[in-house]
Amino acid sequence: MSETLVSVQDMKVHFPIKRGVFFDKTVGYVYAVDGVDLEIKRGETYGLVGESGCGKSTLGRAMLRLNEPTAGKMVFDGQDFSALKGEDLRKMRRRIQMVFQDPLSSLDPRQSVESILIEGLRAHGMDKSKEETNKRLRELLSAVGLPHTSLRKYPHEFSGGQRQRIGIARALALEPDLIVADEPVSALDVSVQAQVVNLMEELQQQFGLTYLVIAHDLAVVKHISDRVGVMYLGGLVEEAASEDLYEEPLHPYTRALLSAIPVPDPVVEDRRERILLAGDLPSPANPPTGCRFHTRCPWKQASRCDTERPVLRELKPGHKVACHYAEQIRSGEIQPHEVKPILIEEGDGLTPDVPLVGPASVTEALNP
Amino acid sequence: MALLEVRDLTVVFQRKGEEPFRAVDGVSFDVEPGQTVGLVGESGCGKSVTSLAIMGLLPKRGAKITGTVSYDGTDLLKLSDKEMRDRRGRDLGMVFQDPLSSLNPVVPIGLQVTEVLERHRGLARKEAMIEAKDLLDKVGIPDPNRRLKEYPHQLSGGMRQRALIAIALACRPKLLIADEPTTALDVTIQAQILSLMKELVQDLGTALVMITHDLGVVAGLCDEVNVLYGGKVVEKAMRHPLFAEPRHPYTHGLLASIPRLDAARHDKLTPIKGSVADNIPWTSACAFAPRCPNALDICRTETPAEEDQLGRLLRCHNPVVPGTPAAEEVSV
Amino acid sequence: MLRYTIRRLIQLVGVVLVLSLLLFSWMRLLPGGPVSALLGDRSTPEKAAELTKQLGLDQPIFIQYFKFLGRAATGDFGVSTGVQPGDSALDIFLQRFPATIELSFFAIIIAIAVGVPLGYLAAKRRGGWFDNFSVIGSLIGVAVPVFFLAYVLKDAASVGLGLPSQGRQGDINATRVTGFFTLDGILTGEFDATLDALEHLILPSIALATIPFAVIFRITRAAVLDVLDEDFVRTAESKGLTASVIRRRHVLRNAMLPVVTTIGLQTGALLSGAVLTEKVFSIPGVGQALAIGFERRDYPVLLLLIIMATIVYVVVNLLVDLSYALIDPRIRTR
Amino acid sequence: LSGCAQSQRDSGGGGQQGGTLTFGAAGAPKLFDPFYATDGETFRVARQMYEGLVGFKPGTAEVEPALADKYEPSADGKTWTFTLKENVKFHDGTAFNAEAVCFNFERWYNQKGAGQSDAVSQYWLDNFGGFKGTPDKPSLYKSCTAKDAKTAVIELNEVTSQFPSVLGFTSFSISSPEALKKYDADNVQAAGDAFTFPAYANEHPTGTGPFKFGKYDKANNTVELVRNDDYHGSKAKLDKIVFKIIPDETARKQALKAGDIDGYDLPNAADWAGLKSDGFNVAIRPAFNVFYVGINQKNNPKLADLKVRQALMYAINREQLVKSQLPEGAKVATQFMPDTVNGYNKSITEVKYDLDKAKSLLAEAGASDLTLKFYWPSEVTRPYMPSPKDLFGAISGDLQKAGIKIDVVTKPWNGGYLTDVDQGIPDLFLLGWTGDNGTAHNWVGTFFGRTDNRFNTGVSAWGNSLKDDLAKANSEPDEAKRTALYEEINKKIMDQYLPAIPISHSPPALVLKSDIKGVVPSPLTDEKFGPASKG
Amino acid sequence: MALGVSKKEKIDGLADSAGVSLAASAWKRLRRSPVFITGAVIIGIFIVISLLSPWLAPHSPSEPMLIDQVVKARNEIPPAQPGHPLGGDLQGRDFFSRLLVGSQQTLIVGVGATLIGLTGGLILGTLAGAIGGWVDSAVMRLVDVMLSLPSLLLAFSIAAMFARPSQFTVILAVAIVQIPVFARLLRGSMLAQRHSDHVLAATALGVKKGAIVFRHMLPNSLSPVIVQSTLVLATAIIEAAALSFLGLGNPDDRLPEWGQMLGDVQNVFDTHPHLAAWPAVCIIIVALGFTLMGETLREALDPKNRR
Ligand SMILES: Nc1ncnc2c1ncn2[C@@H]1O[C@H](COP(=O)(O)OP(=O)(O)OP(=O)(O)O)[C@@H](O)[C@H]1O
Ligand SMILES: Nc1ncnc2c1ncn2[C@@H]1O[C@H](COP(=O)(O)OP(=O)(O)OP(=O)(O)O)[C@@H](O)[C@H]1O
Ligand SMILES: [Mg+2]
Ligand SMILES: [Mg+2]
Repeated sequence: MSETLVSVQDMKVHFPIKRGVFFDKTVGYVYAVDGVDLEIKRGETYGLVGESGCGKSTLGRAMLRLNEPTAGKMVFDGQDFSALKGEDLRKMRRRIQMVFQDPLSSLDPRQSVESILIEGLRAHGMDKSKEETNKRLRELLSAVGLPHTSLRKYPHEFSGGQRQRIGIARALALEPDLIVADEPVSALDVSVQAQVVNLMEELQQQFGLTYLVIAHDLAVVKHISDRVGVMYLGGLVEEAASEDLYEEPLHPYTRALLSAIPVPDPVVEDRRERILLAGDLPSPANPPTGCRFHTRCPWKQASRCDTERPVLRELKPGHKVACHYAEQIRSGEIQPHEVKPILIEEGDGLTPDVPLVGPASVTEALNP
Repeated sequence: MALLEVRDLTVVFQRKGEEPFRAVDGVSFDVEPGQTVGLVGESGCGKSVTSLAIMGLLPKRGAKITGTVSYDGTDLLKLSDKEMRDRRGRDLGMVFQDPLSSLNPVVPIGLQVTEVLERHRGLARKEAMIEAKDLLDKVGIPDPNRRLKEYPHQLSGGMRQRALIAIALACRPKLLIADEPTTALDVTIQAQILSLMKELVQDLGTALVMITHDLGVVAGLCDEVNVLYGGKVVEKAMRHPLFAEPRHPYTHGLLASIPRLDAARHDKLTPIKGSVADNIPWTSACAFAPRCPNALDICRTETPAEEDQLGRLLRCHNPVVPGTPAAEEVSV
Repeated sequence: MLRYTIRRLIQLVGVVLVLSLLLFSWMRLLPGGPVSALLGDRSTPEKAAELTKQLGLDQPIFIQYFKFLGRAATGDFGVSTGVQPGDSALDIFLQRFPATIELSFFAIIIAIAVGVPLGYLAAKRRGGWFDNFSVIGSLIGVAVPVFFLAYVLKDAASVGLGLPSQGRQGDINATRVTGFFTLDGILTGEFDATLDALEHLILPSIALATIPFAVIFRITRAAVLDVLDEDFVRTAESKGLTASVIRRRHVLRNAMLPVVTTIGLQTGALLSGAVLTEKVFSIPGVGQALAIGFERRDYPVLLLLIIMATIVYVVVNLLVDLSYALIDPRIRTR
Repeated sequence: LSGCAQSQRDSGGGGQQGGTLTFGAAGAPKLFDPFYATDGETFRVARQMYEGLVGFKPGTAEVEPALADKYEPSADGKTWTFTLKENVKFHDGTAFNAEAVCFNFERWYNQKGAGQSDAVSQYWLDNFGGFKGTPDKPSLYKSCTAKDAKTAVIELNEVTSQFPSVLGFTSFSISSPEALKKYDADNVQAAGDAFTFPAYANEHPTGTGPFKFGKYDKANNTVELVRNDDYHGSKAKLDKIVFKIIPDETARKQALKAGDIDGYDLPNAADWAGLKSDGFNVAIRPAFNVFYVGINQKNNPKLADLKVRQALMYAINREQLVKSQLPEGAKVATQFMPDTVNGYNKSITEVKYDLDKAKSLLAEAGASDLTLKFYWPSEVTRPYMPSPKDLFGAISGDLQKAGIKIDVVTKPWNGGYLTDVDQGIPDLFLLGWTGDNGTAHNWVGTFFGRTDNRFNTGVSAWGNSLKDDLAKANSEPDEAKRTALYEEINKKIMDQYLPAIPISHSPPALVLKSDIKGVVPSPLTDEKFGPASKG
Repeated sequence: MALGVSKKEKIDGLADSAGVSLAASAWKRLRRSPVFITGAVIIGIFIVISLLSPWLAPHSPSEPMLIDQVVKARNEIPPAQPGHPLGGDLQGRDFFSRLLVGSQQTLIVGVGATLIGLTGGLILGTLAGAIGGWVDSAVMRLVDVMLSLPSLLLAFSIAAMFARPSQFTVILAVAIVQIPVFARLLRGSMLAQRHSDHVLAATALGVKKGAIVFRHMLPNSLSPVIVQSTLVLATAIIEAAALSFLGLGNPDDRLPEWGQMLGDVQNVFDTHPHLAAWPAVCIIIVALGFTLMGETLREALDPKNRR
């Protein structure tokens, strides 16, 4: 058994932007994920952070083949998961499960907890006998800390935290190797977040799970993960063990990100020096050339940053960074300078076509 | 005298066929000129309702407001609709949570800025435009002349929030209420906006009421912090003592349950058990009692009174003794 | 914008072709049709067969269709067999179109003039008796069959109010210039003719306006309710703006967006309703021609009028969408 | 009835001069050339502008001289000599004479291409047969010779009872040869699914009648005729007639009440009383039609049994039907023609409603569980059939009482009904006939003159003999003998054949404002507005 | 609003933690809504009457028992009399019985048209929404063509194109018009479902595609369709009446339908208004009942109104 469970190689997901007079032509792409390599070791938790729209969820979904990747592959436990088709793919899905951000919308409101949990078992022929299944359901519920009486209830009868537990139980039911959790706690109240975070950690120990946790909250990711990858505009800019990353962020973006996160401690806050980034995240439909971050980078150097896209390279053992000048920045050779914010055009993204004509009848017109 | 004195502010929502609902329950706080006061608490604890009550923006029907909100000595709650209109935007500014939906999508940014200038400063459109340009410049919007003509959807999230701030500050109000101004934004943008607000408030000497659920934001910004739970202030203190020694079990629990960036990995988090849905009404108990690790019997039978304890206000029968670690997690 | 317009126009051509092919072939498959219309009750099987051959109705349908398209390209859409037997279908359409436009125009004006303010007030007083009353009223408006209402209006109002119970038959005492009864009088300075024409339009346009009114009212109400809940209205309030600026600039300007779309869609209801209203008030418009065409199975006229109705409907909606884009910057900049 | 007509004619004499009569028409005239006309709305307009060699006496179906002062048949009945009126001018000022008459006959006979179509020259085809150069379709017409300016001789190939009364049909009105030539009158084209007509038919109708063509205002849906001041007879009193097209019957009624029009045709029988009490003149025409329940013997062999057909007749309560559903003045029909037609047999007794008899006849025929496919037409009203649905309701109700099961089929008149009836698909159907002229041949001859008719009389042996009898009667030149032959045929039809069940003759009406005088209701709907006056 | 101005999702889990499902809370609100109750009561009574009408009707609706009192020539029809509370119609049939029986036929037309429209729409909408790709495009182009014609005009045209009009053709004409409406509605919510998290979750679980469509997507897309059906019932009845008015209705009036009764008497509207008024009022009340129910249902199920 090799140490690596998942290996993502040069994964790309480009969503076409369609336009046309009569037939839809592809006039461009949203480069949601644009060349990501990463490896997740068995039993570890890999955290993925980045700003909204940088492609975290898309990467997660592409790995699960919920979106078809444009290029690249994912090797899972030595098998090329990206090449699987039909029934093979479906069977393999058992081993990779997902937990979603919005616990309510990820649960079918019309299914009871029982049928939510059984559905996966049935799809993989794991509900052999009634008793066994019942036993399994009870185990699952106690594993995620829900009372047994929950089985007959429906998702709306639970609180947010409890729903997320149901979602986790659903993923657990299939005894997966990998769980991809896309913002598992960001929809939860702060006081409840910790419950779910703790639960996930316990379950990992109990069942030897491997996690890929996606979140925009670096504090949460850092807390839960062994290794953290930082994404910016479709690419991975830095990857390191979580402590390492906080101790010594190497990429300018990571530095700025870390300095921006407020800490609930006035003493720390008063001392902190912020690196304020100018401007906004560029549109993934029109990413900057060269280093994606160069438009906002306070350490940006002439020419190279605009033209050459830096690759992820190992600077320290286990610490990778995608910056041409990481060493110089680390050593203080290059000092930050002021950056003029660049205007970011919003809008011209994805517009569903306006239908030919609108509602047909009075009643439809009455229902806007 | 404080600039804003909120005393016993209570908002009761009465809907047909439903129990009356006390969204805000006897909240009192003061804001001095130039001071920043934070209101924190989880979703639904009454932060927004408080701010809307101060601004007189709650619906006339269905919401019963009692208490006093005195601004510069006048009770805002007693003002007529017309008088309140004259004050809003001039004396009191407000910034809302969602910058996209808070801007009118079919009116150019410029007009949305100038209309408030025209209204309160009596400027003509032309003069107002010049002033608006300066304002946008001040809040850090590049190329303001062009932006004035654009519509909200053409701006990015951060720019929109800057525009909203420009609108709120256009008439140099003495009091600015910011209701979660950064919640919808990414961290790097959030940092920009927070530092902008800090700067502006300092420059203009504006008093700021900062509403947020993010304790981190409060820690860096506010002078005084009010922690709300179920519509009541459960703990009120200056920020240093509050974060150093949270006394109310709720404050304490909150701080213990948030992962900290500067904490070591695998420091176990200590969540608060249950969820806000487990609230019980304040009428004859402590609303937090069902979730409270320190709960005593009295907590379920008697509403705790607000007590002044060493410069902080506390509403608890059994406060946390400083220095105790957070209680162990109890399974739900 | 231009690209969008062209795209829609091309789509329109496609729709018209498909629709005309469908209608044409279906009509040809039906019994009766031109032969039985021409021969009437004196027809015999031989006569019918001979005439069928003479008219080329025995050829395969697609050949007939292409011939039809060829003739249509020269403006010949066939000859009426029932509405105005012997007249060219195109003439019938052209003669009658102004009357229908006029009627629909007044109807939609009434619907807008009453529906929008009422909708705004109802939304403002949500849940109050005025709101409930007008909502139920609008629902009744939808539930009443148009033609029944037309009859009632015609009988009741013409007796009670002395209003003319008929549409203008065409004997307006003014020189015809445009074909629009109301306009011609103004153009030629014969204002009493215009007044007379207007008087004749009152009842029919009220009858025709009910459904668009109900829809516009409800959409306005819903849109205003939606907008009143929007954050930007709260922002506007927080700026201390006057109530009238908030109403005009912030509430109505946004609420009008769905209303404008709806007005476009009401062309459909108007065209359908005109069939019924014009029949009841015997207004010599396209609607009446359609009604008679349906009754007498005048296929050439039906084919043309239905296609024209489609074109009008789609074009009006296109115009509405374009004007929508003019008032909604979110679309304009696309 | 005739008394009523009489009084009208009298009152017509003293009317005022001038004014405009506005008449509500149900439809637009297709064209104005009467030769190509086939429908009543067109004829109504053409009739005011044209005259034929002969005409019909106002208020009757009797032939009287018109443009011809006199006419004489030869002994064998095949050569007819017409002596023409003199000093008659067409509207274009050209002279009416024998040349013009022969020009018209030759024009009719020489139709080419689309002009030969059934849908175009229907009246010619029905009454004169084929054209020049159609050997498979022989023509009744042989030649026309202008002996001198006032004498035209017309030769026929055969003898028919119809001649010369057919010449009274508006279709065979005499047009100005000059105008015909100038406006390319014969240039009819089949275009797509219809025909297009030349300028003569559309804009330049030129006859000799008391009114001239004014204009057809398509925008306003009106046709305007103006007085012909050079009319050879007594000149029209009205300045103008305006035909205003109001397709909706209720709308016509209201237009009349509102004073927008002075009269309209075919008011709904249910409105007669109301209109009268409102002071309008409801002019009831003599009933010159027959309404019958057609029986098709082809599909159901039971129907070939006379007893079954008689049972049907006994089962229908015709008296009740006439009373409840038909307008004032309607009568139960004893045979297939009204009593004003020569050949009507007075001795045929009316069969009374007798349910028991019907049942027993059915039982005798072994047809007690008869199921019949009964057709009725939707979307139509005819003078003989004012409300097909209600009539059908009553008749089918009666038949059901006699134990006959009905399979109801409805099709639009022009959307399958006539086609199906022609193709013999129904067992029973509602139909009728409005006479064109007073000859018996126009009635029974039309119905049963062939064996592959709508009743499929050829199925029974008597079908052929009936056909032969009819042909014989038609070619009998002697009027008295001919009448006797027809009377006999009528008797046989009713007693021995019963190919269909005659139900009723119902009078159509015409409503006019009371100040309109001089319009004589005609059984042939041949009302002339020439003598009419207003006020 | 047509152009979804997407509000950023609120970052809180509490808005929905009230612990009540949409349906349950909707029902709670509906039970208290006088408008809904009015609608429901109307419809309840209507359905009961129409189901029982063959037994409730004192006479046969098709027997011209009062024919001897009909005199068309004098425009006389049987007046109200003992045993015939509303008198007779133009053919001497008992008007009251016809009205009662009419309720049944009206129900048949309404329900028939709605069901056919619904089925057609469900098939098209499911195909388009579940399969996507060119199937979706093809179906939607078809829907576009149908929607390019004003609805009632489409119904008129379809009805005029049947060689032999009957109750069925009326139902079909009205139903076909509704197909694109249902199809679009269903496709819209199916598409939304397709990208929803719980469908993704099911896919990730390895549930088969068919099962996802029929167990998750379809059931969750139905509620707008059901609401629409209620409203369509009302329109169907009114549109059927309009067809009759134009002479495109069912010509066989032995078993009457209200719209047909109304359409048939247009010529005597001024002299015997009650012949038109009774069926018209019935139609208005029933259509109003369905509309009240549909509108309140729609409002109740609208998540916006949930608080
Ligand atoms: N189905 C899709 N079609 C087209 N573009 C898409 C699609 N899904 C996502 N995108 C675009 O891809 C980019 C990355 O989206 P993604 O959801 O992966 O971001 P994210 O990092 O998860 O952000 P968030 O923190 O907001 O969840 C965004 O710009 C988004 O608009
Ligand atoms: N107009 C209203 N009618 C009835 N109840 C209301 C109304 N507005 C707010 N509430 C209720 O009052 C309570 C407090 O709401 P408020 O918006 O102040 O919460 P908050 O603390 O601002 O939460 P969040 O973090 O979600 O903004 C909530 O339970 C809410 O449901
Ligand atoms: Mg995401
Ligand atoms: Mg809030």
